[in-house]
Amino acid sequence: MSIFIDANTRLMVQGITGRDGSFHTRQMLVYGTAVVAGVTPGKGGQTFGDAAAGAPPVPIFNTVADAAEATGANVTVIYVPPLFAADAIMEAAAAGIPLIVCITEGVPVLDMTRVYPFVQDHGARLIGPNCPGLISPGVCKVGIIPGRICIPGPVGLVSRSGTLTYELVDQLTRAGFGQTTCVGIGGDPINGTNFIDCLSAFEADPATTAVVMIGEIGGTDEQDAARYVSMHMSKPVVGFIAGRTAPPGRRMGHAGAIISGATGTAAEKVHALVESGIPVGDRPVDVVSLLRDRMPAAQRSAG
Amino acid sequence: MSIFIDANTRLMVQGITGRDGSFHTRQMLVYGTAVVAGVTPGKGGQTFGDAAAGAPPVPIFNTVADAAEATGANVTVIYVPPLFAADAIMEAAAAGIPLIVCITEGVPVLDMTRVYPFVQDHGARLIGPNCPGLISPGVCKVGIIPGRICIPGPVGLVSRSGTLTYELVDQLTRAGFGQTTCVGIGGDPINGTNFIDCLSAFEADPATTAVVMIGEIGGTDEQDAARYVSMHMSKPVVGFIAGRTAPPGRRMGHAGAIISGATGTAAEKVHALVESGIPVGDRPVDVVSLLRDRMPAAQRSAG
Amino acid sequence: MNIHEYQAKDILRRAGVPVQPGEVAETAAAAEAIAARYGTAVVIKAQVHAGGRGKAGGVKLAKTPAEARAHAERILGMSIKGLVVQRVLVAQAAEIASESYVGIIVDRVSKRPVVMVSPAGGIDIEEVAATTPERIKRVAVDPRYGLQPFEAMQCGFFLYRDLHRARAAARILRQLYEAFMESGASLAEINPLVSTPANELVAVDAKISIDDNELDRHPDLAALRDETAEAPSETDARKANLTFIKLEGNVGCVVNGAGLAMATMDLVKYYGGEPANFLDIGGSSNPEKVINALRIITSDPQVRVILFNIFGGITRTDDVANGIVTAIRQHPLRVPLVIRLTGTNEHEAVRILASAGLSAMTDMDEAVRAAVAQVGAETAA
Amino acid sequence: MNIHEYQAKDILRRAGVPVQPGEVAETAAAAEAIAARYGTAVVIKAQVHAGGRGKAGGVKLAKTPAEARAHAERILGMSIKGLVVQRVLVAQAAEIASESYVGIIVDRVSKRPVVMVSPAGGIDIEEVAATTPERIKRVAVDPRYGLQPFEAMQCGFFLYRDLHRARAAARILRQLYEAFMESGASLAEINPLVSTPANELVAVDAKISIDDNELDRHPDLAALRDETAEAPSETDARKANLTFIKLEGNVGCVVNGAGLAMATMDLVKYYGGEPANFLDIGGSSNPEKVINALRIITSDPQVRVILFNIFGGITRTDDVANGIVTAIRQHPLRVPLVIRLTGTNEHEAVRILASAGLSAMTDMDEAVRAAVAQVGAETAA
Repeated sequence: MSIFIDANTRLMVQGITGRDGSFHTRQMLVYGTAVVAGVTPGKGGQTFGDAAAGAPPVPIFNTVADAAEATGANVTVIYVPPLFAADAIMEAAAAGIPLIVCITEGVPVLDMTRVYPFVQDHGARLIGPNCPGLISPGVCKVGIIPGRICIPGPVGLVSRSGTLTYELVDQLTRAGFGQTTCVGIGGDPINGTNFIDCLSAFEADPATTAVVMIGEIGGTDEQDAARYVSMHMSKPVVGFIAGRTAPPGRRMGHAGAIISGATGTAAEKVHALVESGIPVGDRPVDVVSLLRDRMPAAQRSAG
Repeated sequence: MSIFIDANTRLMVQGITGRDGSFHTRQMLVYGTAVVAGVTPGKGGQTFGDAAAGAPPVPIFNTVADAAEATGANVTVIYVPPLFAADAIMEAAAAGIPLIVCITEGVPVLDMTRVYPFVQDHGARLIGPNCPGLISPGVCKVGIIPGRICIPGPVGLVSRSGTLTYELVDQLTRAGFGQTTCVGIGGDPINGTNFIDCLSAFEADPATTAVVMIGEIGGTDEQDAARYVSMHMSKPVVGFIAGRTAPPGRRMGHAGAIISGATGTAAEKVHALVESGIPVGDRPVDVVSLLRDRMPAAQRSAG
Repeated sequence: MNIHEYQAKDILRRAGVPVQPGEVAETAAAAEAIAARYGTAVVIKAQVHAGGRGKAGGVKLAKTPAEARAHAERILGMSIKGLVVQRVLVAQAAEIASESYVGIIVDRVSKRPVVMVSPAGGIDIEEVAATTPERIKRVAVDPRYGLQPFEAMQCGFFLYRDLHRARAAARILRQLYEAFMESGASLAEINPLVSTPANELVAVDAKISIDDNELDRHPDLAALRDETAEAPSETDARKANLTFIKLEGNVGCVVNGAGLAMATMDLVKYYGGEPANFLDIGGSSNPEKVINALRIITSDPQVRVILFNIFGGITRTDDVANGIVTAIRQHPLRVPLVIRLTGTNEHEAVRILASAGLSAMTDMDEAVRAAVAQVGAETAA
Repeated sequence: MNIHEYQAKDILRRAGVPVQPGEVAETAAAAEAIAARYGTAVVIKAQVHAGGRGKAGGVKLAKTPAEARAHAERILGMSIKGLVVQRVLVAQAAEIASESYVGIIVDRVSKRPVVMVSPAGGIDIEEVAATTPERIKRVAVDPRYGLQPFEAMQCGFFLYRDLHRARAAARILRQLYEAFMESGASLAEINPLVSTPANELVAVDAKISIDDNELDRHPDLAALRDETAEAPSETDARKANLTFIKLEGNVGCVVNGAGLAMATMDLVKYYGGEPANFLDIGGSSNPEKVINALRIITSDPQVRVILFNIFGGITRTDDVANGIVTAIRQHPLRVPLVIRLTGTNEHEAVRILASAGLSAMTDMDEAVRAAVAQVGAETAA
């Protein structure tokens, strides 16, 4: 089991013929994901094929609506340039795609102020933008998380970061903790899915028995999540917060990773998590031992 | 009993110090309506009083939010110039007023394309614009329908027109048919409340035993209402349609009263009503006899 | 309010739409000069607010400046559906590979602006809707967001299979939408939108109607009104703040309220008469409005009787009575007058009318019958 | 991206906001000329991207042109928080009856632009929020509709009790909102918005920050960037498409990914070291980026060791290895190098590094400890 994506996922790729889109479509096909459609305006009628992936050629459409109608795609992943990402997300939502994963980094935040209510008005879920996507190991991969660092198992992972996520997944895997689903929600100030959305999905997923949440400086999403965990979660949660050494007022790469005044510091977040019963690792490697303390050995890699 | 307004109505008047607003506020006070607040920017802190009305002075506020907070008004009626009406409606909806009645005529239709979803987003009901408002005889009057032509009784009336409504209410009253509520929904192409909204409210109102609906050329609201009546209403409905002699393509006063191509003709509407079991009077006076045929004498003026 | 093709094209040009080059001329000499300056074949197009100008001979191709002059000479002054042509548009003839339709209206069912496109351009869209509805694509635009690029692209691909023209059409649609919203339009259409042999798109004919209620917000657009293109009685009524529509009958009607006015006309017809007009004096009538209403109606030589039907609510019937009496004193009527008054201050109204020797009824049905009878009586006489 | 006060005021002026008249000067003579032309008292204001310029002596009132020249002379070239003043704004001194604050930010909790107003103007809004939060009114604007007139009026009445100034403030807020949206701003504020003794409102200081992600959409705004107002190493990094922030430590860090970069800095600190910088080479790194990263880091004389921490996903570790080898060949390092590489193509990467006599670790914790140990060793030596 898993959250958001599973064996029934029929994936569409927006921007399938672009540099990033074509590279990662191949990776997803190789991983076994059912990529059923691609969208590139003007290339409707062509196909995207890769013999090495051993999958049938993927039909390309001019519009998401055409692609959705023809293929029944139920998840889309977006690799288009930043100034076109808002339109791509809205096109997917308007076409009725229920899960939209936007990998694109650098989407203007004012675009997101319009995209967010649009996606809600259409009853869709957006993950990202500026996120690595998600993976349910052994089942389905949507986005760019490297498949080989993951193994199936009982741990849910949610993170605002990209490579830091890989680092931690890698450590979990090496320690024998497999994952139900790893979700990168992205580091932008306005994104479609937050920690609480993922935590509640993991709480509801019978296959998940423990959760790792990886936060960073900026905003109050981790603090809100901590409150949520203490009130609504029965499963153990362990955390990590990046940015203890970040100076205030400077944007640490991610548009959302910025300490404004006294809000959004790592200290504040660590405090909120610990107060809510979520142990926080001082080092990435500590997350593994914190998790080990809270999980019976038998559960560690049971998928 | 009645629909939309009753003895618990606490009314706010937007534009209370204007020419129309002040005139009709006096009329509403004389009728016994609980006018609890007025709004005129810049006159906050003053009062609107009329000794003749025998009612306490009405406090005036700068904004609807201030007025709503201070007085608990639950209905507002709007008398502001046409280019300010959209803002007035949205201000009322944002302040949480659940029923908004806009009398103003001449509101641009593109303004209404934004107002309509805004009102829905805020869970409010808008009646109008370009409507005479509504009256529950003997109980409460919101708008400009002359009180003296109405008497309490069991007939519900809904109309797209103003003075034609008065004509028909007057004939009902003279024939001894009192009314639960008379609602003018207005003659604009986009308005907040349609026939079906009113018909379903009358169907649910135990005091209403029969309904008169007065339509006119333009659009398909009457046709939709006819279908609704045949499928969902147990109470008798009789109709009247104005504009049998109207030429196509010309706007007959009301912005919404226009035959476009073959749609919106009186013949089409009369046909739809009759097909759905709603007898339609050829003359206004016929409505009274059609109604008499369908109502036992005992019900005619029982409020 | 309708505006002329050349005015609509100016608006579209400012919005960035590629429009067929053209200039307006009021004389044949001016038309010739424009054609000479272009040095290409030109189309001379009558500028009137009426459909079917092509069939009426109001659109002509001219290969030379002399030919342009000759056509303009014939078209200027021509009468199309009762409207005299005062201006022609002299436009460079476009090379046409294919014709599409793109337009925007406000749709009362979805309560939204609706974009309509069809690859069947150059003919009336209502005809396409009636005969080949599958050749029209409609997008109801959520006005909270505006026309999105992806929506415009869907339309573009409905019109053209290649990316270049689909993109160009999408861009034009977004410009048209902007122009539509910024003008407070109720209709904006390009028909045909021409695709040239070089695969470029160009607007060859355009129509924009402005919502009258927006005009106070757009004085620049209000100034585009061409009164020579309207029936003079309607211009007159508009300036007097009356809503007036001229019809073919002989029973002049003066009513307060649009619904009641239509019901009155219907009742005239029901009793065998023919209404001469729709006339709504509105809610808060004052004597001046009544005077203007009478003046406009009596200027129609077909009118044989004048029927007042006033239900006083906001309208004070004594104001109406005062207006009638004043008007008649200024210009005695040459046709009979039937007055129905009821409602606010009706006793005072009756007194005022009586003082001028006029009487009034209170029942609508009765009054309409009396008015129709007058016509019948006169016709019989 | 921050822009200068005078640039922000230009944007506001174009949006219709009444702004205190002023012109920018780069020399004391130019400042004197502007003051002479105005013939009023002027304020000379340093144009730097730093708060607290008033306390630093960067804002001075001048009653005469000569005084203006003297102040400008002193302020131009002055260093405020490490930034050298290159320009001053010479603005007509406003008569001040009262000072308000009006501003707009993007709020991550409501996910909307939030308008904030306070009658406590002229001081930092965060200070007002901390001490007298009831003196701030916030309106989260629904971006589907934009800032509505009624919302702006609510703010206007929160600031002023009289209709004249409430309306003027509402108008300014709507203009500010338009400017905010059209500029792709993340912050736009007027502080103070001054009410004059004649009850007129005027913007006396203004600040606008543009979302870096919007700059490709607004080349006119991108052109406002003042590189003299940034640390040279950060300008350098930006041009190389690297995200770089200079810090005070001595362990130079090169990492792929912002979260991992922060975690690496944190781990340096955990083991007793001090990071010299934040540096994210991004996802799809190529050798060129690595070369630039090394160049920027080594230009910092404080750096005593360089730590690479690369987790290859999209990033190919062999690209990184190639970049390192090429950079070192061009400019041999004068400080030790600790490399951690894992993920995509790591075997190839190790081979490339080995060919240049470099070794790599695979464990992050170990690598950070090794880097910190190098500094400790050097300091001890």
